[in-house]
Amino acid sequence: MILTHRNIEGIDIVSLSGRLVMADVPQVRQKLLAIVEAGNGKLVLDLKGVGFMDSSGLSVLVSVFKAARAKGGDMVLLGLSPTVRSLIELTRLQHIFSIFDDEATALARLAESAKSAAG
Amino acid sequence: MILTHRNIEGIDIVSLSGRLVMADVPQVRQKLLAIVEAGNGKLVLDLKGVGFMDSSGLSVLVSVFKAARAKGGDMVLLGLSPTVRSLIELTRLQHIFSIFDDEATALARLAESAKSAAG
Amino acid sequence: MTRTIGLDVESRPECIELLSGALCGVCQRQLALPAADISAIHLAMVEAVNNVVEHAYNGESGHLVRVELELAPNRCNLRVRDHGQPMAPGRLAAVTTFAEPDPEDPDTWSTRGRGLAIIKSCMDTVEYEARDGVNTLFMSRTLATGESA
Amino acid sequence: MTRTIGLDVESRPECIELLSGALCGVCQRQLALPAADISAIHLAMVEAVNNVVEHAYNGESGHLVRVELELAPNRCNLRVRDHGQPMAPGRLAAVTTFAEPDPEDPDTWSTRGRGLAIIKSCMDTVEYEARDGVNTLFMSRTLATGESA
Ligand SMILES: Nc1ncnc2c1ncn2[C@@H]1O[C@H](COP(=O)(O)OP(=O)(O)O)[C@@H](O)[C@H]1O
Ligand SMILES: Nc1ncnc2c1ncn2[C@@H]1O[C@H](COP(=O)(O)OP(=O)(O)O)[C@@H](O)[C@H]1O
Repeated sequence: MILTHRNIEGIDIVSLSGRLVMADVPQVRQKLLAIVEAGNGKLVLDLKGVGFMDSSGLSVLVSVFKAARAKGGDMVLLGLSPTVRSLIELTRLQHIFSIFDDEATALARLAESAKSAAG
Repeated sequence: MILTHRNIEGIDIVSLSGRLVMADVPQVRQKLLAIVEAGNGKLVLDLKGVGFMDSSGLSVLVSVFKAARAKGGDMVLLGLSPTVRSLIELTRLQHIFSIFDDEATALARLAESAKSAAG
Repeated sequence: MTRTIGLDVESRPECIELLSGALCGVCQRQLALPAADISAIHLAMVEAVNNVVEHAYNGESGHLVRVELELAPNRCNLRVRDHGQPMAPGRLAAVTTFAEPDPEDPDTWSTRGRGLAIIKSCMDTVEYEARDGVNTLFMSRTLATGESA
Repeated sequence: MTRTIGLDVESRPECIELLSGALCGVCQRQLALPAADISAIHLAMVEAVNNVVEHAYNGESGHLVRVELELAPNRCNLRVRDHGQPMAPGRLAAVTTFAEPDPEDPDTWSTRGRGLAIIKSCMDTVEYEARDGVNTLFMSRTLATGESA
């Protein structure tokens, strides 16, 4: 599991690539929570490179989403592979996760939610 | 293992595709020997579609080669994948098998050997 | 003709990946099953094995996890076996569909409890048996096309 | 860290293909080993298992063939086990390189006897042990790059 991290105007963009499974979960959870902790809780999680995920991977997504919301931010998902998208839809998590196909739209949504929170 | 058979001017052209392994050997050996038996012993064996072969596959090649030679014909090989080629070279069988990259050359060689045998 | 392969690893998260590779390799390379079937069988196996490592063996490494993949022309049967702590009776039967999480209610944002429901949605039949110290989760899926091999 | 997966099938030619799928799936999908290493390990396993089915079990189905794949960072160990007829003592040691077949001499066009020599050329170490009714062919290959996983 490879994790890369950028920050654009206060929004954290993290790309994961590999298989998000139990063996990788402790490390990925810790890194993502540390990024939310250090930043302002606005996170784009780019899963383009994730070809497979199990329920332990979903638990990471929910934990990080909760941490982001608790800070007044949000976590949105980007670039879901068909397999990952169908797992998220099967488990109904599309009701709480915003899902985008392109980064600009995802960034715009998070920037907007920042404004409306500020306004 | 899929086997297709054509005959061009007295030369049999057989294409194999799949994995030539122990499970397929009895059936492939029998079909090839039947073709040599029914024809004049001139055979092009096209292995383009064979991605993997083991020593039981080599034993088929040698058996069919022997049967072809015994009839005054020959068996030549066409379209070896890198894996199959390296198995044949490892086991030194390139010393007895003629190996070609294109069908026209293979056919020409067999037609020629027919003439020289006749002349 | 029905063929079976048994796979076994130690109860460690990193070893589950070996099972994934082996299972997908068999289904894909040797049998050329349709992608939807492979995905479902693969996910069900991973969830079942995760549960063995986490619950039956309480996260302890060094125990045996065994998977049996049985391939019949129109059916794939999967057995996941352990000799750890068995699942509570009735636990599997109590699993229903996924609760809809409510965007307004953080209490519905559950971080766990999806494994068994995922297994049930991937496979047609799911049964559990604890007998003589061996626990077996039996899962079965009908294959539309059968083996192409 | 070293990881091991055990694979077992019945002694039938069609079941050897399941072992191939599993072995290649693990080496390729999960470990991304270089193609040359996968080819060598795969071929050595198939030859060893063919020999078990043909010689140790005399072509009889219904017996157990077990393969253990042990992946260390710079080494792959493969054990193929049976409980059939053991190989004659000294048989493995007697295997040398491939005899050059002579195009002029049909007696050198051998249809068999290449399996053990192929195994020796694919793997760095090959050892055989028959003990307590279990026969084990141990094979080991150094990996240039180690696991990429
Ligand atoms: N193989 C198993 N052995 C023992 N207990 C199990 C097993 N699988 C599931 N369980 C029990 O069933 C519960 C629900 O499992 P599951 O739906 O996979 O969600 P989670 O693993 O996230 O709790 C587990 O918390 C555990 O108590
Ligand atoms: N696993 C085995 N168990 C028993 N005997 C074996 C085994 N492997 C090889 N042998 C013996 O060694 C001989 C040489 O094997 P091999 O080089 O693979 O060629 P082949 O299988 O074509 O004879 C076999 O004919 C058999 O007598």
